[in-house]
Amino acid sequence: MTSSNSSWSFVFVTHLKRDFLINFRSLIDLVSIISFMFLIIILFILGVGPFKEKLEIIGNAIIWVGLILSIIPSLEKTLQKDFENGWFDQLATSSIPLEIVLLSRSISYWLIVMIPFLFAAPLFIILLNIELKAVPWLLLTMTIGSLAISLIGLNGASLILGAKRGNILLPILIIPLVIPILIFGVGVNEAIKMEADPISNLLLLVAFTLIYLVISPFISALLIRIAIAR
Amino acid sequence: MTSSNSSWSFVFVTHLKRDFLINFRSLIDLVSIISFMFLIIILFILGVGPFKEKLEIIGNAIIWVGLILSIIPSLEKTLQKDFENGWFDQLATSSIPLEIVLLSRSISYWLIVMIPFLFAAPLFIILLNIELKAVPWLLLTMTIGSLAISLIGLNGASLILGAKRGNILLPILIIPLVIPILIFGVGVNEAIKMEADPISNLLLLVAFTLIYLVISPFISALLIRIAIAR
Amino acid sequence: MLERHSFVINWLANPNRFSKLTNKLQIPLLSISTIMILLGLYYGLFDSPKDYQQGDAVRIMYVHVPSAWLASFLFLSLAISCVFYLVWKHPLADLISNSIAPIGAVFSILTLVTGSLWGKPMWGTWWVWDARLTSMLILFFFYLGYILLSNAFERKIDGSKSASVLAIVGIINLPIIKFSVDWWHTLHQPSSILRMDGPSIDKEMLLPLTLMMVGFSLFSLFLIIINVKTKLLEKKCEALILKLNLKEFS
Amino acid sequence: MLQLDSVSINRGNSVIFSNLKATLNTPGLNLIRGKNGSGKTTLLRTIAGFIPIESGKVIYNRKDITFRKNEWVKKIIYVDSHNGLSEDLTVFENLEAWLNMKGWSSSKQKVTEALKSLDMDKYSNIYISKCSEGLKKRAALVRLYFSYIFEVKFWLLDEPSNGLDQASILLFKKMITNFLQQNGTIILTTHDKNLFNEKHNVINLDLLKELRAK
Amino acid sequence: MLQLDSVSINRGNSVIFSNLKATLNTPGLNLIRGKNGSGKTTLLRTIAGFIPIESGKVIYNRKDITFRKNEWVKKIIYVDSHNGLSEDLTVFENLEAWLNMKGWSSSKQKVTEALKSLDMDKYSNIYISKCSEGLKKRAALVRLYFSYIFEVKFWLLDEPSNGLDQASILLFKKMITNFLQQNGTIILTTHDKNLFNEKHNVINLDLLKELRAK
Ligand code: HEM
Ligand SMILES: Nc1ncnc2c1ncn2[C@@H]1O[C@H](COP(=O)(O)OP(=O)(O)OP(=O)(O)O)[C@@H](O)[C@H]1O
Ligand SMILES: Nc1ncnc2c1ncn2[C@@H]1O[C@H](COP(=O)(O)OP(=O)(O)OP(=O)(O)O)[C@@H](O)[C@H]1O
Ligand SMILES: [Mg+2]
Ligand SMILES: [Mg+2]
Repeated sequence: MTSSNSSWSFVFVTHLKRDFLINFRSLIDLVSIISFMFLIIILFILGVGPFKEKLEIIGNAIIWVGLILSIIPSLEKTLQKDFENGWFDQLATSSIPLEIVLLSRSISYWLIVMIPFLFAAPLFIILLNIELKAVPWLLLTMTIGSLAISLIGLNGASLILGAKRGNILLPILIIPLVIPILIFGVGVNEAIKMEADPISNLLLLVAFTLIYLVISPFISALLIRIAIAR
Repeated sequence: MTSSNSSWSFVFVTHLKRDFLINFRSLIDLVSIISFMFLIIILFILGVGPFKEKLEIIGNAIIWVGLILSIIPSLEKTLQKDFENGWFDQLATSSIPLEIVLLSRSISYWLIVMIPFLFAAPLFIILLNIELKAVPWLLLTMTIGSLAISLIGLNGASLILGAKRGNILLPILIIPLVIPILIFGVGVNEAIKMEADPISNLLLLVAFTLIYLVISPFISALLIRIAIAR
Repeated sequence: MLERHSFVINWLANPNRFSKLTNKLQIPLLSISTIMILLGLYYGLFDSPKDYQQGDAVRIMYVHVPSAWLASFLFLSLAISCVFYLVWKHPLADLISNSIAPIGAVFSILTLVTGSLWGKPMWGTWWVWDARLTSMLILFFFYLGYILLSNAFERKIDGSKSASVLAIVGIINLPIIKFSVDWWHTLHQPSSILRMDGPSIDKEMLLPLTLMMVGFSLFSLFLIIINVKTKLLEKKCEALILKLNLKEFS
Repeated sequence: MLQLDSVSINRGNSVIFSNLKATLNTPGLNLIRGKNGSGKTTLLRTIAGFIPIESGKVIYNRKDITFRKNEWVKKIIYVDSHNGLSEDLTVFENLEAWLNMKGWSSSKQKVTEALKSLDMDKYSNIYISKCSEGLKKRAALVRLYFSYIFEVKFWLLDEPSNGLDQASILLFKKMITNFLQQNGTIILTTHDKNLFNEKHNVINLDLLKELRAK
Repeated sequence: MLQLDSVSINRGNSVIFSNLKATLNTPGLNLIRGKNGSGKTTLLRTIAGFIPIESGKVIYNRKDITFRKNEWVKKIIYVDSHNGLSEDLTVFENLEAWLNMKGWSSSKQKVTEALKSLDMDKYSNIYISKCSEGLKKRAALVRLYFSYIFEVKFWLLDEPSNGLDQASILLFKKMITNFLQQNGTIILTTHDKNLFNEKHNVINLDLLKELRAK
């Protein structure tokens, strides 16, 4: 009937579940998230002018920037909300490491953005005239890169918890950290386009992501403890 | 000592004052806002790849998209905050039209972004290799366009007040409205670059901005009344 | 080893001892660094050869290179001092980081500006989006982020902690600045001084460059010390105010 | 006289009340009672004109208030659990912003006097984000002071005493007595049975609903 | 026995209290009293381990709690005015998420039973964003039910009765009596003097500060 189960994996999964319930309750949510990225991309295309040669130049970049801009703000928002409504106080009365909780938070955000993205990929590919041979590489790098972006976004969002006008500060803190991911990610895709060797960039992308995967939850947990102590 | 003064201009100015107090209390805020736009632009440039020819193609578009993405989220945030903390309830007990209040809110956001932008303009011009003769036009169109963007942002932000997961809905609602501004704005700047005639685009930009200036506060006021009624 | 380190730190961390030591260092630091910078400027501007390619423009180097070097080095020091703050929680470490940050930020601006000024005659443009230039710009934003974040909280300690974390994470930018010229083919000059196989630069250029580098370093050390001392005094004032509050309170 | 004439209100898909009939004392003290979720806050917001009425009307001086909203809102001050204070402004700045929003302007001295009325003058320069719960509530209630100066006739207060300490409750009750003496009308909700010993009119939503059910 | 041994706490530049000495009854009911801004919430958060202690220590069973935080937090349930409920989840989902977060799992039936303890079972599928203030508070307090099942020893409650209607207050007081019978320790703040007639220990921050001043 009732049991006390504080295994980390249990906690991990239940937090994932909560995040999904909050953000992903219906098909509408799925559609909304796709549309968000979609519209950022359209904004660019229209800004640049819808010419094929131009799109070829900027296609990869647009997808990446769209990805960054659709993960980070929403991640920030949930963290801020859970901070204000006292959920983090409750977390602090749990004997389960906050690190696990935060890892689960970034993973859930990664999935929340990536699942719709994978659905929408065919559309992007058509809109941006991406060659078929580049598609698997695009999906691969975006999947890896978006994990890193979620992890960095988590750090940034926890840096500004409780700060005065933190929302203005956030981009200044996050973008410098995201830049390597962007450069290596786009690097792989451009290499494919130019028929060059993408491996070195890919390895760097993976390396950065792994580093963040290890350190980011610790950093965020530290920062959230500081925020609760205010 | 005390007086009851409900002239619209008085109300307009005092609301402007409140917004500035909240968002613009120190030089730090100014620096943050400049850096914000700056970093969004850097993100794009690095994504596209740092080649002069490419930058020439996308320079104008990048500045415009950066402007849009730096006005709308912060506008959304303040509206959301004032909704949650009950300030809009208080506004509803004022005999001054909500329309005036909202007009003042969008004007203050316009100023809050434009003042830093004008300071930072020389930097953008260097970073993006914009020709000198194009600079006055750029400043002109951005000043006009950003007013329109603030007004549209206001509509979008009030549309989602109190809506479940409104933050995801927002772009879907706003971007279609922003697109004309983007197209005409970039149109003017591109015309200057091509040594073509920018006037028709400029007129359209002005016309759209004026239309929004007239209708946007009414729409937002309506939407906020609906939100309060929930 | 670790114990000895923490011993040294503890010894220095005493504010009074710190004041005494730095009072002695202050004047020599200022005078030596001024002399070195003046000498360096003289040699650099008047008594060194033109570059066979760059002409007189090469003289910007004597400001540009030391600034660039210091901007990076100071960030490293900042991060290290932040580690000390987070691990040993000593307030002096925080004061030191706070003092380093604005100086480092100024040096990174100086690098960017002198680089741009140099770029116009050499590359025909103020700015290119090359890896080294960009990573220097990003370094500036790390400094800026540190400064803004550490002042973004109602309570100074909260800001210090958050900002320290940022500075430590920001270290990943340093190797990118350093090695960007080797990793990517860029417009920017590859290293010619700090190289495995020794400097590959004219001796007559090396002298003023060295003078400027050492001069700049000592001068920033001087600035940091002054800064820390001011902040110590500010803290004393705050403590006094706190005491007054306490009295009022009771 | 303020009258609720067969007022029905829906929120979302649920009927909060239908055909509610009640008369409020004007001037006078009116307490709205009822269990959690019975619709006290909803009723208050309806009277304030925030929530549209599904059917029926609220009548003041023989006229339906919904048609003279602008005149009506001028006469009321509304304070609920949300307070309407910006975290990024100080207590003083918040009060000033609120005054201006109402179309009123007042000297700094008067504002300080108002703050004194709830013993908040010493917190005047503190940011709301640094105030304790009770201090926030007091910063919101200080607004009531200005009804003595400008022509406010109605106070609509949603559980105003929540979070106030004993001393502040006394000060607050003094404000209420004063306002009643000046022919003000107070409509407030509270769960505290012992709060008022003044003569007051009770509107018990639970009872009204039960009556209707019979 | 839980002891505050010369505890000092600063927030920002202001001293909230210095050298606070007090002993709490364990098991037993402890009320923290004091005027607005006196530091009741701060003290509660300190005991919960959220706010670092400037100097002094909190001692439980002869050991400083700050050094055994993990063990300590397992034993407590903390509820303050923020409730810790997500607006986008239903009452039931919120409770379940909280349980899982604590590392506990429970059958749906048990959760419903818990909801019943504060008469919240009929609201179980309502989103928090649609709950009235009192219902939110009740949804937060329902957590206390689980201290009977899992090994919770301490309740830290910040003005728990705010917003509760009379019936819920009775239910809540029943929960308190039960918990006390099971050797639980309750530390709570309230401005309501008449709330408890059980034997309780009062920590009056105003008095303690006055004493120190003398
Ligand atoms: C805004 C533009 C520029 C930036 C941000 C910049 C940045 C840097 C940095 C960070 C370093 C230090 C490298 C290290 O620590 O090893 C450096 C060194 C140097 N820079 Fe620049 N630079 C810029 C423009 C230029 C230009 C236009 C030139 C000349 C054509 C130039 C020539 C050099 C030289 C010769 C060195 C010394 C390299 C060495 O010997 O190690 N820089 N620069
Ligand atoms: N985040 C903060 N930073 C600085 N000071 C704070 C902060 N939060 C509260 N304070 C101050 O600390 C003091 C104690 O606050 P606390 O919330 O503990 O009071 P309280 O006794 O719970 O009051 P109330 O009865 O109003 O709830 C107050 O003077 C308040 O202004
Ligand atoms: N935004 C909303 N949408 C739909 N229903 C709502 C909304 N807000 C409240 N309700 C429902 O309306 C009913 C009345 O809510 P109201 O807030 O008026 O109660 P109340 O009497 O003030 O209760 P309390 O004593 O808890 O403050 C409740 O059942 C609540 O669930
Ligand atoms: Mg209510
Ligand atoms: Mg409190």
